[in-house]
Amino acid sequence: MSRVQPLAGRAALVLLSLMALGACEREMRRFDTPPDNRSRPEAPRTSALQPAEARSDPVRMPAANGEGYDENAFSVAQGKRLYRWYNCNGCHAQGGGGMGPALTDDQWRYGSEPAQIFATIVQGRPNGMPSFGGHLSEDQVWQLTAYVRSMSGQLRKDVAPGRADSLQGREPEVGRDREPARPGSK
Amino acid sequence: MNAPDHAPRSRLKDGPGGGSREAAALDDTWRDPPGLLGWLAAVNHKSIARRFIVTTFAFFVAGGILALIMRLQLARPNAHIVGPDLYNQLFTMHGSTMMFLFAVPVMQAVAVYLVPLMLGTRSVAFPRLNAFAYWIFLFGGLMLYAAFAFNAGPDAGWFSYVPLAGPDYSPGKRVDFWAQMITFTELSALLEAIVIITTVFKLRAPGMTLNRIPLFVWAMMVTAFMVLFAMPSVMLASTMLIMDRLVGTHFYNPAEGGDVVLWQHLFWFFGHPEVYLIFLPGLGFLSAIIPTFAKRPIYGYTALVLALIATAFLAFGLWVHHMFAANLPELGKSFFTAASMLIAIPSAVQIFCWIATLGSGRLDFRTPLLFVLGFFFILVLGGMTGIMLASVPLDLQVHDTYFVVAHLHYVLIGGAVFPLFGAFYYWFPKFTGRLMSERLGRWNFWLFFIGFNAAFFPMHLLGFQGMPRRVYTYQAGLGWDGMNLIATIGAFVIALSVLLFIVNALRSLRRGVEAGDNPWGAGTLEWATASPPPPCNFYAIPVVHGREPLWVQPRVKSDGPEEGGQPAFTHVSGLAADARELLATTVLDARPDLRLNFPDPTIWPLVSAIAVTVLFIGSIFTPWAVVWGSIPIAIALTAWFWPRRPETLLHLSLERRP
Amino acid sequence: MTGSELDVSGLPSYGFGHRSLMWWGTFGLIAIEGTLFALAIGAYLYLRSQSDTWPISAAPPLLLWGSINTLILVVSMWPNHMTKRAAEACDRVRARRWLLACLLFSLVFLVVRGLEFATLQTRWDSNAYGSIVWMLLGLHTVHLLTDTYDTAVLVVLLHTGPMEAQRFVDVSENALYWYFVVISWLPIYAVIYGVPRLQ
Amino acid sequence: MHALHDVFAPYGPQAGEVRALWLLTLVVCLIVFAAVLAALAIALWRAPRSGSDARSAPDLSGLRRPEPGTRRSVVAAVVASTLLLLVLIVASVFTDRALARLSTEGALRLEVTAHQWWWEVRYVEPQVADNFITANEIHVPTGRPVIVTLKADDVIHSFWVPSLAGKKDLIPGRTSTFHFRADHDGVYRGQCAEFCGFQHALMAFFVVADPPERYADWAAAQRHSASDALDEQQLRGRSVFLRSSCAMCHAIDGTSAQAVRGPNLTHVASRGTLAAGALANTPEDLKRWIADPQKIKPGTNMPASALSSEDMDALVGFLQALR
Repeated sequence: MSRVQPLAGRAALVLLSLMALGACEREMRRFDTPPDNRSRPEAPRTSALQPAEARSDPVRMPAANGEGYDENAFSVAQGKRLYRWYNCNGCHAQGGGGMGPALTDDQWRYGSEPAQIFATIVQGRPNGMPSFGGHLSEDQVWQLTAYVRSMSGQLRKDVAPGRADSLQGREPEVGRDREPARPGSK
Repeated sequence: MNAPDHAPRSRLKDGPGGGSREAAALDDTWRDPPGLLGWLAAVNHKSIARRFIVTTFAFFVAGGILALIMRLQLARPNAHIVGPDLYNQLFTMHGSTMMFLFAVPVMQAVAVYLVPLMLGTRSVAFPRLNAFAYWIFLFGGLMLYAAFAFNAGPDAGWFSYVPLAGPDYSPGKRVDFWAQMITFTELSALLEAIVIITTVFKLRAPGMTLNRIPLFVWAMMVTAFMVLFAMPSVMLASTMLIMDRLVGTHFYNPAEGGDVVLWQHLFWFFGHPEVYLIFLPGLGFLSAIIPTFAKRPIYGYTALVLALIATAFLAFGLWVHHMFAANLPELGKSFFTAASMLIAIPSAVQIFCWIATLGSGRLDFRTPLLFVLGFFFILVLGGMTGIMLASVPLDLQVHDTYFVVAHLHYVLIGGAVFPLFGAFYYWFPKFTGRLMSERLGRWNFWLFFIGFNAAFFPMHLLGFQGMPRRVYTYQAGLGWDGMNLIATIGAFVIALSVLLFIVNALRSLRRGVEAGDNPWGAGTLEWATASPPPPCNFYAIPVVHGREPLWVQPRVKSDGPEEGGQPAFTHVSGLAADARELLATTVLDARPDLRLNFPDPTIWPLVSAIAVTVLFIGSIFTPWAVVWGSIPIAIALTAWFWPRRPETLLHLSLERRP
Repeated sequence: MTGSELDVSGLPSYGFGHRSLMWWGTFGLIAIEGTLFALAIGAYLYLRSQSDTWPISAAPPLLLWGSINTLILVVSMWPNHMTKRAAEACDRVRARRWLLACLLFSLVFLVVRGLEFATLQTRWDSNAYGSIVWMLLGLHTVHLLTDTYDTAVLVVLLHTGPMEAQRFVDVSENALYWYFVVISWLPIYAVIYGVPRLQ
Repeated sequence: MHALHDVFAPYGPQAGEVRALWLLTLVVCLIVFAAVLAALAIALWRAPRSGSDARSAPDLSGLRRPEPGTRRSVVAAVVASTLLLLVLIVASVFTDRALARLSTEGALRLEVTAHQWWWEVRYVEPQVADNFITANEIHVPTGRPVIVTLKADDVIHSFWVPSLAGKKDLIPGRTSTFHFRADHDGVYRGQCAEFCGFQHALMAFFVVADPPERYADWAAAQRHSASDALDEQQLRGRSVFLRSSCAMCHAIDGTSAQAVRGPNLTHVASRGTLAAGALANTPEDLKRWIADPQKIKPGTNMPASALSSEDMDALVGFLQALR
């Protein structure tokens, strides 16, 4: 008994600090934009389409797997805003798909890992997905990536965004159940 | 029904005063059980109220510290002590703390201590509910500060306007914690309101007719009624908010037929009465302190009571004056202008009555009276700026500027905090048995008074010069630097004076002068018993013959029945001394009506509060918590309600049908 | 202690109606919940006034189950009334019987309430109209659930004991609260089912 | 940029009316305040002192005989304050009327949309072709009424120019209108007055009141799209703009940059300030702003751009050419 109590106390303490870390991770407002890392593998653009004026230079692939974005509610919310601002809706609708493939289902042609989604955004994909490399800061791409993953319930429930102040397509991201991601073909 | 024979017969009856065998029995009966478990199971209104007061005061200090950090940031232009993210959390926490965790609950806490003493009874009605309300309040406040510590402190303002506080613009859980804190604190406040109302209506000493109720009790009763009708509004609003955020409802989503101004209507329908929930108890304190130090009964008792009631009614008719800048129909606005200005009249009536009382009395300048005089200066000034804000054109210029910050602090600190500090000095001897130091008290008062005006008067001018509220910084060269610096200095002077108060309280607790039953020579019943009062408050329930029972001598019996139909009895006898038995009287003229059995201390209110806390916090993370979380609550409440056999037998032995 | 005593040992130890503390507690609850319902209805009408079409992209809720439910509620006032009378006569047996009847009524009611939700023809997350309708119906259902549970506990208590007269006061105040649950439903019913049909 | 922002230095009829009402209210309130304190002082001075002896008996005479003198003065005081309040109510309502009645003959029409944390200004002319868009700086001709249609893009903001008129909220899902008039030329500072998030503090705008002819010249210039007369450096700057993240949010008429998420930069060089009044419009500040906006306005939606110093110079040169 006398041995149990301190143990229990320590356990509670550990649990609490874990909660704290989780909460801080989730709630942090990341303002300072991390500079784009210049020493990363380059890759060709796989789409001719580009916003505004086209660039000819190759795009830079992600060094890591976008740590820290999937767990941060603010980044995901920013991603959701950019998704609207940069008119991803135009093709993907509210994730339901249209000209472009749906993002709310479990079918990922180019992979559902953050790094893979990052590549899709910067390189572009054949048949319509523009190449945003160089037109977006790396930070913004990661935010978009995190949001895109939330659309198919890949993120923690306490991070995924709630309903938007706009016409609603389907239930808010926070209400979506995770669908096992497997490469499908559409 | 008749008592079974094996029921223990209760023999000891109260009546004989202190020192007697019955008195000792009463102490044992009403004392909280010993040990930690006993402490957690306590239901005595004085123990609960003491914890409640200390807790709310701790929140007051916490909120004050947050304010100091804000003032540091604003002392100079373009300061970088805190960034916008933290600053927004700071002012949101400051506002929420002061409004929800300090101002309203502290008044109820003091009432829970004093009302039974002033009414001459031994407990509040529903003592277990009272304990439950305290625990709920404590857990709600702790949750909010835990969230703040984990960087999940709310950051959308204490008023949480949507859409800024909505799911689209406040990601994460910050605002959810705020909304649940509302649920906690308002639940607590509503329960306390029920406790106070029932106590006042049913547990008054014989002879305390409605027109003999002490004015502080009147103020608290009016406040309690306002709580009943004001708080549901904000609970509804915050529930809608959290549902918008968590389950995707569209109450506040214009794109789906919702409306963001709906929030403002619901919030201010609560939010404006809220101001008077804070203000009316302050007036009650004054009406208790002034007669004592003027050595005469208050002037215009009836007028004061009617003024309280009038204020309560008008308070529900002017919420829109917080929304003049949101485009609303013009015609309505002038109505709300009129209502907002007319509410000044009841306040004026009270102020003039108090001045009359002071003018025709014999004054005794002690610290409590000093704080009362401070009230006159600050509150009246705040009232004047309030009248300016009630006028639509003026409001449209100064609305949401530092002018409003100045105004609301003049009203709330002048109208509530100064009287509250006066009340602390006034009743501290009753709470603890010792007087507070007068010398420190005067220092405390003057530092507070000067610091306050230094901190908040310049804000009026800042508002005129175009400085908006809720800004985390301001640019140099706008002409705001100097006055902001003064305000910051003033804020620290206030902090110093509050520190002095704490020192004074702690020192007096040990080394203060022994107070005795009635150190001020006051007239109300709480001074009729020992300081601090025994667990049962009164060894013999007094019989009341006037508004200041300790000042009026009962007439001799030969005069026959006097007003209120009470013959000149001095005290009550015949209540069980070895059971928690209380006298209930009739609602209007307080004739003895029933002998009621009161519940024993129990741990279940605490357990229920924990269960409720689990549900509330759980529901921030998953809606299903509402389902599985309700099961432990049901169990706990049932265990709370379920009668124990020995208790029942005791009650049966005392039972007597109407 | 000197002075003349007012001996109260002869007073009754319980009383019904506003003589009891329970009545005042219940009265407070009713005031709170009543305000809540009124404000929710106010919010409903406010949202309606802000919208060009009402109900928003949905047909009005079907009348069948809601009306049946209203009927059940109104009828349930009768066993409720009998319970109150039995309780105030301190008649344990009859109180027990009638309270059981009340419990059955509220259970039936809850089942039908389930069907009622299914016939609202809108979801809480489809638009503001759906949200407020679900809110109104949900609020009232919560009160039903609590009072049903309360009744169930009392039924058990009346069977098992320990009993004292105070428990009859509890039963009678529980009945009072049920009256409130019934009465408050009528305006809510009118709003949920009537207002969408107004033109 | 130096600008006026004082409720009581009015430069337009609205603020003027309010100032008059304010003076009346102030006088009345001061009188009442002084009277109350005087009454209190007299009361305290007249009343005898009782030593702090708890046992000194209270004076209960008030319970037995009425106190006609006291009663009279209290009633008089209440009546007086009621009358004064009525005066103020009437004055306030009349001022409100007067403000509502101000003529809007031949008014200039604007549409202001508030964003987190900047102001989009659209000039709505009789001919649609004459409409043009600018940001954070509103030019108006002196002496001519201005009707502003207020909208919000994200959260609630509030439009306030202390020296010219009171404030009005911009509310998502609603439009409201608001009118003012600047009688003297000058620059008047305005600021968002409703808490709207991280950068509520640095969400200023300016109303520049010019004589009609100078205003006409300005408007004419604003209607042109960006000129192509650019030197080598500036051309490079333009392509930096169009090929980087700038063009994702900003529009420059006459180029392929047509995004509407940030301020329209067609004539950015003609404005007095940058970032909604947070910075002066100088090349140095512009560089600081582009390089790391979060340093200047933490939380702003503009991302940092990591440009080579050559690209940065070229870009700033190009933006400075957009007059």
